[in-house]
Amino acid sequence: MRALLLRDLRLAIRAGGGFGLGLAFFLILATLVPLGVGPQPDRLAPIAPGILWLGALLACLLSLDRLFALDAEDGSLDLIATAPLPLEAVCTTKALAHWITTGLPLTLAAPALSLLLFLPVQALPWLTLSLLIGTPALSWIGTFGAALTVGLKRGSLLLSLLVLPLYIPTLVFGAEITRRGAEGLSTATPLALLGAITLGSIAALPFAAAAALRINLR
Amino acid sequence: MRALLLRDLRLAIRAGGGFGLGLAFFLILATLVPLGVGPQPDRLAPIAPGILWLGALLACLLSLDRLFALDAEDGSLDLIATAPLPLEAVCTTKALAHWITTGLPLTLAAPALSLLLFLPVQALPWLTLSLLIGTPALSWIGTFGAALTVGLKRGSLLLSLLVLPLYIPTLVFGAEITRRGAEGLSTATPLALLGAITLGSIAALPFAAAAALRINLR
Amino acid sequence: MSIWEYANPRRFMAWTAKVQPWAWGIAAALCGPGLIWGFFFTPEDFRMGHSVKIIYIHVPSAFIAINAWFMMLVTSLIWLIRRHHVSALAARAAAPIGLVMTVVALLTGAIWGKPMWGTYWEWDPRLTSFLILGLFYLGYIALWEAIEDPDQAADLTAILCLVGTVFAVMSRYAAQFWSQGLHQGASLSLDAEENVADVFWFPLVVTLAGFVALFIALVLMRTRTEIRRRRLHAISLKARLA
Amino acid sequence: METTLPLTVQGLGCRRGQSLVLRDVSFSVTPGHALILRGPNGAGKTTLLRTLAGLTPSQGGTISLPFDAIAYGAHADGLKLQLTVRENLSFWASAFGSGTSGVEQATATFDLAPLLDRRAADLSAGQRRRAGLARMVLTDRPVWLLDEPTVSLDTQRVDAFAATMRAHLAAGGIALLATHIDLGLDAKTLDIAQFAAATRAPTDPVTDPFAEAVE
Amino acid sequence: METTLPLTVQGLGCRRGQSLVLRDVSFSVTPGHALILRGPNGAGKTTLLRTLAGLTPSQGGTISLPFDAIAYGAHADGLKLQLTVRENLSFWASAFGSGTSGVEQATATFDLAPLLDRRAADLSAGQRRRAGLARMVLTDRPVWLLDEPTVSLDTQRVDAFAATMRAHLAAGGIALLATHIDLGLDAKTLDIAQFAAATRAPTDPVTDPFAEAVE
Amino acid sequence: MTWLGQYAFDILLAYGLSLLLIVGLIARSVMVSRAMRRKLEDAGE
Ligand code: HEM
Ligand SMILES: Nc1ncnc2c1ncn2[C@@H]1O[C@H](COP(=O)(O)OP(=O)(O)OP(=O)(O)O)[C@@H](O)[C@H]1O
Ligand SMILES: Nc1ncnc2c1ncn2[C@@H]1O[C@H](COP(=O)(O)OP(=O)(O)OP(=O)(O)O)[C@@H](O)[C@H]1O
Ligand SMILES: [Mg+2]
Ligand SMILES: [Mg+2]
Repeated sequence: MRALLLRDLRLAIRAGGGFGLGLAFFLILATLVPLGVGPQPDRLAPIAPGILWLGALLACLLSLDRLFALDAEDGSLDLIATAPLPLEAVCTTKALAHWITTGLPLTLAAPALSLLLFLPVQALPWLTLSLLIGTPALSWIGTFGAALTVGLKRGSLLLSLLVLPLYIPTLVFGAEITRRGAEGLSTATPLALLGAITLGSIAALPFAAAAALRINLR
Repeated sequence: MRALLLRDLRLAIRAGGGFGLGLAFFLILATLVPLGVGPQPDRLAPIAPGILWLGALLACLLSLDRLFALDAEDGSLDLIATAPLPLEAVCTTKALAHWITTGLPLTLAAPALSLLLFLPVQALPWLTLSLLIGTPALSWIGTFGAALTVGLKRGSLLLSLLVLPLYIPTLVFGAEITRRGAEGLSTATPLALLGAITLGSIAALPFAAAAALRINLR
Repeated sequence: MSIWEYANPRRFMAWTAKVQPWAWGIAAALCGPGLIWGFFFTPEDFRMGHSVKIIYIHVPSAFIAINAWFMMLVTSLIWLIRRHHVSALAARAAAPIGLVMTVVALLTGAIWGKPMWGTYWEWDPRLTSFLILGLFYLGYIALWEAIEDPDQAADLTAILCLVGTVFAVMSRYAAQFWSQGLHQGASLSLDAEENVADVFWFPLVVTLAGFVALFIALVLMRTRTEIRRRRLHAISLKARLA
Repeated sequence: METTLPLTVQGLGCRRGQSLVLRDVSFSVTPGHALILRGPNGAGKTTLLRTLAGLTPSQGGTISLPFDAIAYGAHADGLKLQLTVRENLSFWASAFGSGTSGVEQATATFDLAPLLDRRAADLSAGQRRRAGLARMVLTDRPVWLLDEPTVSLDTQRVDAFAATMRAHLAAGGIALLATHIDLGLDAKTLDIAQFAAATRAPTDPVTDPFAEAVE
Repeated sequence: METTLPLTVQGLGCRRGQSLVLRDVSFSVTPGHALILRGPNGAGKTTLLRTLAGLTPSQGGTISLPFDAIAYGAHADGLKLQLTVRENLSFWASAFGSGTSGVEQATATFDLAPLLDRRAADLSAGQRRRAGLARMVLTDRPVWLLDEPTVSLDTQRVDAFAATMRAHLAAGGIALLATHIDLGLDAKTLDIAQFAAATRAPTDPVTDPFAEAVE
Repeated sequence: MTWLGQYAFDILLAYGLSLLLIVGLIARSVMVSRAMRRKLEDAGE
């Protein structure tokens, strides 16, 4: 397992910047939104939590499509499936690697970028906290979606069609935590719900993903 | 050329729905933004033009990464490059196929989706017009970006990093046309500029894309 | 004989051939009079005026849209556990019906919203979770279409249906959490106090039953079509590979 | 890596995609022996190997050995092009638990030492194939299933591969090789064509209820 | 498809990635003849063929024929897996302007008729290879460059391929084949190893301005 | 249509679109069903 994790991380770095690129996409989105929407702070500030969370979501999504596809194309997926690694553990590792290369850097960078969108300062810790708790759910859900679509070439749009609706609860609670944090309201309930989603995803989805992979390998 | 166009369209349909899926992504985005940002019409209406244009942009982007990558992986790009088709024409055809499968359906669907974001009704024709004029630029610019990154596995995030900044002028003018249309102002200047960008992209970028392809094939 | 015998394609074709006309008949017998009664012979509501007539399409279609998904969930589970092909095909057959019903409920709601709330669309939690349900239908149908091997497609879509159900329910609560809505509470509940007046309620129940019959008839017919498609597929495989 | 059991296959049905390709496949290989699968293109060699490796579910029949006694080498090499040969090999070594000693042994066997620090993308076709074959040594499993292992190898490397095979067999291993060319191995051959499923659709009513008329 | 000119290569340098693999490659093939490239794995056969096909720029030297006299068949087949064999072939036929008659001819040559309506994804390795080779017939170009064309082909198909080659040569064509196994063709062989660039870095000051000391 | 009151347009639009969609679904199902049966008969059953 550790070997697979290290291999995936190494590939992410080697192939032109796993870490940097998720971030860069996030940065560009934070820049494009004011350009598309208009630069007024009073227009940007209220939408900042939602946009930042949306950016995290899309940055995750964009790097999902090749999670298993690359391994399937060069035949390593077949070989991994015959190696003495349970597929559930493979899926968990893949999701973890995905989170380390996208979710984690996004979480660390979000406070800096949120300034571009005039997010109130008191919301920053809540933004970071919500991303920290919520992004693992995005990675695990995404791994499930990637496992479903691994057999299909050009599956990336189908993948987003399948995965984005699954992202909705995470997005709603994540943005809600940040918004409440910005307004100084209590964040306990959405935090608990977001945590529950993440824990549930981590516990259950690897099994669904492994089942989907087995079916796709047939 | 016609053969290549037909092949690409056929592949887009065969591989699980080129047409529908770009649209579906657009629809999902129009749904997610209110979920992230909040349901208030007075918050959504002003940002609607920007968000719709951003959605078009991201929907284009998401389908770009495999424009040449699939052909490179299975070796057909090498073979196409040695066939008696000028690479410039190949790039033009690829861009056209991409526009037909994403830009065109987006343009047609945008008015319906704009209702979800409370875009004022008088802005609808302007939204459609700006998308009709602007989306070809997105496809042609995207083809150039795809040609630049074709050699790289996991190039899709790098691709977005390269392409999104190039999309900025199109986005700014497109959103501006729609916003002015919504407010009943004159749209002549941004329309002219957007048209110029599209014409320029169609005229010049295939050459840049072909040059990039040649270098990547080495 | 076990009840599962009816899920054998051949037996299924046999008994549905007999049941199907009845389903259509009942659907017509209930929908027609129900809608006519609702449209022509109900009084004005004191708040909503005649616009209350939209309820006779709106509520049944919303009801079917939700329950079609649950039917798909059940048949998917049957497929995953007992491997009855017809069960998977029934899930596939139901999905487009659910999608159309979702669209109808959304459209009628949107049109009704204009006179009632002054806007076609409002990000009300009930409405939002319905839109999300539509997205789940879309994804489910797209996955079926994208995979060629029917058994593989059945397996993958069944898994998607299971996971999707959990997330659709969570979305529903998330949406409620995220905004307080304008939409009606449950007025068809047994709790008499909230119920709409009887004049509106009787034709509504008739059309509701009619829509259920229509749904059953449609599912039977479409499942039969899917079975024939599979049979054709088996024949062509044989011919192609002989 | 030891097995005292023979690999015995009884009445196996193999399916690929939606068609039954082979039926009633039966053979047995005792430890220390190799079996060479022959058959024209499309006969079903790859299909049989994938079924034995547990990637495709079998359609009836029995396989005497558990899947995790089996190492499978496919048409594709499963190399990550972005990683060096060393990184590729160490990954498989830790996946199969054979550690650095395994990597060293595999490197020596396939003469990979000068290539260890090159990216797999910068190898020629034959060099990649060698790196792919080295994985088999790493697995430390008694039964090797190899699908056209010598594709792209030059004559000298084919001999080296044959020597490796002999060493594997001498250590009590079993090998099944699908190939179209002569490997210079002293082994029995099995013609796959004899098992061809007469009609190619899975028409067995037990497995496909749509095999019979539905109305 | 006719050339009366021989393919003459003079002092060609071939590079792959950043290293010079071959230098001073010189040979000549007259119409009606084939040349078989031999050399151990990694000698540079693929590199030479790619340079001749115009995919990689050459490092000095001359090639007598223009690139568009040349049809290149690589290690990979360039089939679109989602499309049927027929759709794949017709695409290449219209790209090379040889129309439906070309498709029919190619189908007949490689015995593809029963596979025409199958998706390329549902073919076995050898069947894919045949579909890939059929493309060469479609191109209607006089010079064929083939990189290990018979990989995965069974013995009977190798013979059929050799017959096709002979027909191509009889019609005045030229062929360069890189291969490790005997194709049963009556052709000269050229050992590529003799051209190996002694030092593998491009140190020629003309091409690399940093080859000399900078201070 | 005056008896439908001020909401006549909305009501008719709602009924019209919905019936269009539902009848369309039914018609499509029937057509596909017929086509499939015919194809199966052509295939020899
Ligand atoms: C796009 C907009 C709308 C959607 C998606 C929608 C959806 C729904 C749903 C899902 C139900 C519950 C059906 C069931 O549980 O069986 C329902 C019931 C109902 N809706 Fe809507 N609705 C929309 C707009 C409206 C509007 C604008 C009105 C009127 C002002 C309205 C009035 C009602 C009424 C009276 C019921 C029956 C309440 C009940 O018995 O549960 N709806 N709608
Ligand atoms: N996905 C698929 N669906 C249906 N049939 C398939 C599929 N993949 C392969 N086949 C068919 O199954 C048969 C067996 O293929 P297989 O790959 O096992 O042959 P093989 O003996 O390995 O041939 P080769 O020597 O060419 O590699 C072939 O006729 C092939 O066309
Ligand atoms: N991208 C690259 N960068 C640097 N060196 C490379 C690159 N690709 C290949 N090489 C090296 O160039 C040499 C020539 O490779 P080439 O593929 O031409 O060999 P080949 O004769 O075709 O061998 P084979 O018989 O194995 O196919 C090899 O030593 C290879 O390692
Ligand atoms: Mg094979
Ligand atoms: Mg080579």
